[in-house]
Amino acid sequence: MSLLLDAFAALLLLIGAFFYLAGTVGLIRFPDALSRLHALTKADNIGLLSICAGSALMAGELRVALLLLLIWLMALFAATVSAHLIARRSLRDAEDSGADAGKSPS
Amino acid sequence: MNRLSLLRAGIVLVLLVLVWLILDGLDSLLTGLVAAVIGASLFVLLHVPRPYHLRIWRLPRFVLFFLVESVRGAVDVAWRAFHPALPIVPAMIDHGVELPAGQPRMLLVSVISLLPGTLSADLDSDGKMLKVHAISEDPDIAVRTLQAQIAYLYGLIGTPRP
Amino acid sequence: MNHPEIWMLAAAGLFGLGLYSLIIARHLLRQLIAIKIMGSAVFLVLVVTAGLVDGSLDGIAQALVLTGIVIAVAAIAFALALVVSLAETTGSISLNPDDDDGR
Amino acid sequence: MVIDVFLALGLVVLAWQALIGGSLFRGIVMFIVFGMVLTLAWAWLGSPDLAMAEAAIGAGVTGALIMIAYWRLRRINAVEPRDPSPARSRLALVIAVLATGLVGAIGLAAVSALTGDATAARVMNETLPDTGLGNPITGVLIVFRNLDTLLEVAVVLAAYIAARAALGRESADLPLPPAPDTPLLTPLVVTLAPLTMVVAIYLLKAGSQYPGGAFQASALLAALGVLLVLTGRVGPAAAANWLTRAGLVIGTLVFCLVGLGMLVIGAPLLAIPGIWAVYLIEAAMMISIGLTLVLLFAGAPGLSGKRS
Repeated sequence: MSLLLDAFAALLLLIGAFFYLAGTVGLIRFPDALSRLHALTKADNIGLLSICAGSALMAGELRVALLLLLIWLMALFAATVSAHLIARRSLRDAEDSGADAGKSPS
Repeated sequence: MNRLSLLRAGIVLVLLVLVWLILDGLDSLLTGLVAAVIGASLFVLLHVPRPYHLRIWRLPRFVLFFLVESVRGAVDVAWRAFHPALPIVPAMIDHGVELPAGQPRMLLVSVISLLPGTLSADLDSDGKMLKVHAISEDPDIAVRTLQAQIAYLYGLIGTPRP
Repeated sequence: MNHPEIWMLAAAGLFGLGLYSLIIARHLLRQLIAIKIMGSAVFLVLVVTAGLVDGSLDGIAQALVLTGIVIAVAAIAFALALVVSLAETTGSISLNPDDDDGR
Repeated sequence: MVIDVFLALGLVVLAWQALIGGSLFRGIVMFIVFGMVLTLAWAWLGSPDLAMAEAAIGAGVTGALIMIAYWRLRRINAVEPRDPSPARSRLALVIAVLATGLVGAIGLAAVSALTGDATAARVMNETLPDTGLGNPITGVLIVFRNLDTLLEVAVVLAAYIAARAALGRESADLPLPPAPDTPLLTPLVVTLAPLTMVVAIYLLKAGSQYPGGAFQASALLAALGVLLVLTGRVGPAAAANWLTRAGLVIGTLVFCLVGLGMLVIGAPLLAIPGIWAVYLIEAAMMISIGLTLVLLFAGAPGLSGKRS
């Protein structure tokens, strides 16, 4: 039973690591600032969720699990708001300089 | 301060005590109460009264929607990142915002970035038009679905469908 | 802490980089960043040389460095106020503006 | 071993990126990233207290202060200095290499001379339980070496007074960037402010037994203040009211009063009468340092309810 739980926790940690890797690969490969933000927000959100869930399973204590949930929610909040502010800034900078960032050729 | 604001401050107080319990356990509840009271008074000082409120019994439905969609979003973006041909077609769409100012609108702007293929790029100063950056097909439907879910969560419409 | 030598080398590198930049940089903000990084190198040396006591890091060294971090931010804040006021009165962000067009 | 090398090398590369070449703005961003990696390094070396202080003060508050100064300098429109000549760099290179060698040699010699016989720290660890504290760092700061800490609070206050004097009366308050006009900010502030407050008080309380304490808590309060100033919820005021003045000095004042009070009842100067005094002093320090940092960021003598 405990072995099964540990295996499940380890699996969650691995999944989390995979999504962080995917987010970073996207950050490097995607063509412009706005597309890169897609990779960072979405992949890292689920990456952190899996890692928090895995750690909570390993801790096996309700308080620690709730603490990890709180950490995830705060990180989520910070990530989405800052992604929005960065996207906004890069969009307005692009407008100011006359170029169009992150737009498909219309 | 009207009764709704008072009720809200009370809810914030309870939530903050809960946060304290998560952080510190039961050891020094009195300090926690003092901290929560200070935090709640900060809320009273800063908050702007709003005419709507979150329907707590509708929260599980929203959380489920959010979890499923954000996992889909992450898988989608991971697939695109690892795909040799890098299949992303960036596009910018404008989308009208029907949600009122405050929490519902903040929720829309934050959560839209976690759904598959959409990212909130800019909200104009009166909050009526949201620029959404998309890397996949049908971003309109995603925004509309999310708006309906949030409106339902806050009791602004009677059904969670657009 | 199994490999204090690695951290000592890193601290030496940080100190050298900071000093180099402090000498060559003209922009006062860059020079302040250089001083901050040299300070961080010194903090690393302090904590790592103190080493482990009964299995955990030396508490006295940690407390001193904690004090140092707070003093450093106060000093930087004061220095930034000086830089801004210098720029307001002389219109220059360098200590030796005469060099600027000395080519 | 791998992680040690990775973190140490990362620090050196980031310092290089922050200091040499590239635009100044990029340098500042790299410096903030350097602070974050240094945070990881402290945590890895086994000091969560230093990690927290570095994240909040070293990277966070210092980064915010340098950024706002950068923005103000751009607005003043002063002459940006040019890059130096290579002749000067060569001499600098020699000096820097010598300094690197010196620090490295001293550091390696010190490490090889380590006997693990740190008497002071051992004595401290043995007497710590008598104070009722569980966190040795708080023990050193408030009980064993509290004269240092008292002087530190005084130095922070002095730095604030000196900064105000440097800015002079005519520039009573410095410009601030306009608050971003996004409707997102009010809900953000309303959500984060109460939570930050509770976490700051928790850090203060936890600091007696676990990592945390007045400095980390004050940095959180300062971060909250910076957020309120940047979003326009709190604005600079031309003069400090009595509340602001009281907040600035309360840390030094309470520390001195407790310390001198011990003389009156016949105990040694700055002896700490009990754990309640530790909490009292730490709370006062948290308020003073947090407020000082916010005022230094706002660049004004006081704060008012709302920015016009």
